[in-house]
Amino acid sequence: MSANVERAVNAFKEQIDASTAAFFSSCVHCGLCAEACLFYLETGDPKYTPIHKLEPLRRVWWSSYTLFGRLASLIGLAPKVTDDLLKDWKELVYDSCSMCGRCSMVCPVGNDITGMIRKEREGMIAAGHAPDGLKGASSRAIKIGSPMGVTLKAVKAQIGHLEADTGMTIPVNVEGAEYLVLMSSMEIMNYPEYLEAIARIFEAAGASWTIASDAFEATNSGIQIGASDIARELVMRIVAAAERLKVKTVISPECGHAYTALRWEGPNLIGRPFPFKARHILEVLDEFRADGRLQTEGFEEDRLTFHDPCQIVRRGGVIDEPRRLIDMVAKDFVEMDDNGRYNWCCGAGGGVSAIEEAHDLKLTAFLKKKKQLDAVKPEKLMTACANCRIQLEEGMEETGMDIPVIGLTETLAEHLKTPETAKG
Amino acid sequence: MTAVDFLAFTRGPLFDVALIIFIAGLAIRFVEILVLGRRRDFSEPRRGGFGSGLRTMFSRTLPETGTMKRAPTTVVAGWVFHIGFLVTLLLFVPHIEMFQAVLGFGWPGLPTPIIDFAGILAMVAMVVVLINRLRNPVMRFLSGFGDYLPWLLTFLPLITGWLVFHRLLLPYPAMLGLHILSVELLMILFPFTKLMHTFTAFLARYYTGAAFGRKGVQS
Amino acid sequence: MSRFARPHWVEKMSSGMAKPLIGEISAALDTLAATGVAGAIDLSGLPLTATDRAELEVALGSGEVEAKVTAAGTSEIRETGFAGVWWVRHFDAGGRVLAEILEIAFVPQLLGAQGDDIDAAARRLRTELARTPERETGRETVHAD
Amino acid sequence: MQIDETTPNAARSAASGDDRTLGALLAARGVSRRAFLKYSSYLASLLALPASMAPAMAASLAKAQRQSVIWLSFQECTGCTESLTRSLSPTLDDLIFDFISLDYHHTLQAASGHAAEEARMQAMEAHKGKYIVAVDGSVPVKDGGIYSTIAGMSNLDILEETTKDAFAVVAIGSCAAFGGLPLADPNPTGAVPVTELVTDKPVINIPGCPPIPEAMAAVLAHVLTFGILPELDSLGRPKSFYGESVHDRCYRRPFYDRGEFAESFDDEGAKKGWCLYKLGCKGPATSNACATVKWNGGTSFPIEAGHPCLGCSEPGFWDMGGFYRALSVPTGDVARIAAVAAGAGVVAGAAAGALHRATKSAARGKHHTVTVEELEEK
Repeated sequence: MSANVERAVNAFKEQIDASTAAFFSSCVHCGLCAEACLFYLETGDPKYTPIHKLEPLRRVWWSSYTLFGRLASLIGLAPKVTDDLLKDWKELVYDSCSMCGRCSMVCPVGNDITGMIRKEREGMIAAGHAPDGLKGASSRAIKIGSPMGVTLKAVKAQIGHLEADTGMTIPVNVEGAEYLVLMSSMEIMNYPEYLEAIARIFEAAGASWTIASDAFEATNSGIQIGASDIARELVMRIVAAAERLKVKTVISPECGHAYTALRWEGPNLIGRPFPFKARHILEVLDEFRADGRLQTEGFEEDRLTFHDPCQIVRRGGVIDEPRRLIDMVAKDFVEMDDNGRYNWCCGAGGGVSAIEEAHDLKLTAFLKKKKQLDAVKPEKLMTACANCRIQLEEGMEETGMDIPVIGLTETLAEHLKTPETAKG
Repeated sequence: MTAVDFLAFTRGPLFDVALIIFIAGLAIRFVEILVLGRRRDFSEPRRGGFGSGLRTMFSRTLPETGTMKRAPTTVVAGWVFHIGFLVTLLLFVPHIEMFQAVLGFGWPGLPTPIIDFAGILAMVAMVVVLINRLRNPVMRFLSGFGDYLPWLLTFLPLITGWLVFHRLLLPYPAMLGLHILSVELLMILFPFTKLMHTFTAFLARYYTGAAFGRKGVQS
Repeated sequence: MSRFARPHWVEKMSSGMAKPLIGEISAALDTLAATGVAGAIDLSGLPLTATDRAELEVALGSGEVEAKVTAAGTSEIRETGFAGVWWVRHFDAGGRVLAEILEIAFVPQLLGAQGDDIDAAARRLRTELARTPERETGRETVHAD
Repeated sequence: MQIDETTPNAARSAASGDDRTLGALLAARGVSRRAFLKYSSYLASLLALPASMAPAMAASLAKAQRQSVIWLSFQECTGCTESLTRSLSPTLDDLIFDFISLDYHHTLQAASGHAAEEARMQAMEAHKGKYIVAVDGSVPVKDGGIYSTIAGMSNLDILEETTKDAFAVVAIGSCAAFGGLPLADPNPTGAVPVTELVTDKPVINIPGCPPIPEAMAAVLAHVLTFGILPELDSLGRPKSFYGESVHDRCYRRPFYDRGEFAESFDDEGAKKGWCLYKLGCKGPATSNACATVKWNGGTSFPIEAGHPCLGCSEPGFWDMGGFYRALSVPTGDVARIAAVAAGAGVVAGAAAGALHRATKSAARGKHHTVTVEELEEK
């Protein structure tokens, strides 16, 4: 066994727990997970069947964590994990899985297949069998502070532009602020309107907030590549900043996996509960709405639909909040056929967008979303994840569609009641 | 060995052996899963996972509508098989007598024509399931010995049971002996095959239901 | 009347067996008419319900001959509405049906005197004639032979 | 050939070379040919022969000679003989004894001691190759067969000697056919059924405890009429009597199908005549004609009297796990076995689990931190 394989097997052994064992014990090869996977549905290739992507992990479970498997491996009957196997599975584990969790929702025996993919990636990366794109992103995240290489300098430049344009002050490193606002690299680079929207809404709501100069980045490449060691370091930066600035709530931005990384994995990565709340921006905005601190005027006249970002909705639990917020600003809102917890992924989540080799595959996977869009024919497509947004735009461009994609937070900011009208 | 000797053997010593392997095997596999444990979850839950877990243990029995549309054969045949099989297994009076002997308690049964019908449904569904497995690209791709063996192990008790009930092919004692033998084969191999899902699926559903539930997602 | 004792509600059901039976009788009757070869159908071996039996009786009707044979219990012989079709019931001394047979014949076997019985009778009669007037029982007479 | 007052009728007629036909003999007994024909109809019906064969059967029987039968009683209770001598309805009950010349039967014959054994030897000599040996009771073979002897001869030796020149052997009752009670666990006498000992002659089994008398009569009539044995099943039983299960012909069968069962001997279900399956009825696994021919001149049969079928005409019925245990219920002490297996399984599972946990801890101990530096290298 090569050192790589040994590390992979060791990582698999660390990851497998009672739930993994129950899942593998229960699979009957019914194939229904394939019917929930857009990579299979759009390619028709059975190798993309979700449960099949877990073969390496399954082998370690069987030979190490079942009595009968242990006995079988003693006499050499248990199939082994090899370096070739891991190499072959790289595409299945990374390129063709956006960790959207739809398979986990439909599996009749209740297997959380996506959760197991997350575990399997720990072993894949331990053996080095991860896509270069994700390795690079992780490296930049650790060394520069952002997977896209966005530096503090770039953030400051954006803040400067914003302050100059709007006359507002963007709080940075303000101790005692209620909210610590995080951003994703994409928002800093491609969608500066997010930060402006936050500034305006929070001002209108009278909420104190701040950005941390040493923890502005919300994304977590460690989660995507499956390296808890890296993910922990990245989460720790946010936790350290939040604790230093004594904020009550840390807000994850319009980004899918960042929310999972912070809210659901974060405390477990650092091994203790957070002393602050971790919330998604939509949750905070919905609280503002409920408290009457978020008031809007006017409506989007266009026929509008909402693309649910998987990590926020299905795997995050923020399902009703976006809909209540959309109702504030949209008159002609139409749901796509499968929505909410049963939505279809854009095709580029879970790190797929950062994998160059997966470029064609993710655009094929987008066809699922295209069919959904073709069915409701919206004039505008709203979402709440920068990564989804880029994939949707790229996918539509490739397939000759022309539907503007907008973010929910910025749309709310556009319809924000001006202070004058709010008072009146 | 006469048919009656054979029947006495299958009702006697062989059943004892099969029962030991079945029960001990089940216990081993169940306990070794539970003992493996899970790490404490430090994340702040949106709501308790326990109730959601319990709910998912049952809710996953019904398919999501999209799955039903995309894979109707798998869903419907699977459903019909499970219902037919469980009715036959659990509500046929002679079977209940057997359960009573092992468990110490019984329950009311159904008239035999209903059991007969349920058994036929289960068998027809099993044939459909098998054809589906051979034709569906995903299922064919996933399937191996570990999938076809349990099919056979499940089908044999159904067909032999039906033949006993209708007194076909062989005299009653011989056929009943074969039926019991086929059940014993099923029991003996049960803990070593995917047939374990009969019990672990509820554990799996609980874990997933609880994990989704604490995030606020009903699964 | 059947050997197959069942709850009364089963007896109330028709199994539809009467119809094929009548077909069988019809074929046997054709054979009898064409070749003179007699046939018989053993009803006691068939699981007829009371309703089946009633259907059969209604379908066959009754004919001109009714006879009672007293030999080892009684036997009841009735011609049905179809000449040549005889309904024969053998009872034991206790009145239980031993056998129930539909005979398709010119004369039912049991009705005709049997050759050996005739021989014995002839011998007995001769002896009677040759003897003194005292009458004795048949059995003893034969023994004396 | 000595004939004295102690020689039984049958033996006397055999010894005296009575070669009258059955027809003549019956006529002498005042049985008319009509009665004989009627009896044949009944036998034909019992044997499931075509009804049209009855006259031919009667004619054939009438011409036949009485069949010499040597009846050997071994490890038995005489219940079979009792059953046979109570056979049929009053006017027909003697007929079976008129069919045969019972040349030896140590319970029924008047002769005893040497005279009795003499009769057996005479019949064997006179009807060499033609006589039928009827056996009731099983044969003990353990310890040289000392557990049952007659006139100083072991059953085994008598059987061997008597069957040597027989035409066929009829094993009457479950003891002779399958070993019966003597063979039941722990079988202290090493009892074996006749079929295991007689391999060079045809053996007909007429099992039951006791067997249905009509079966015996009908089988003999078949042999006399056709000169051959009736069709037998795989256990050597005449198919006409043992072709169907008691359950198939049981009047309580509809209750079984409707799922209506007596739960105890005195509950409402028992009073209503519901199915006795749960009370251990072996009807479904028992091939016999009880439900159709019935007993005591067609009066009733055990299930009709409210008792489950014991399966007495099947091999090993004593050792089928209890008369009152339902057929589908395993015969072992399954509740205890299950409890012990569960306990052992939990312990083994916990041990395996502990092993798995140790493996997992070891894996955690060997955790090799993933760093970006190494990612850049790989």
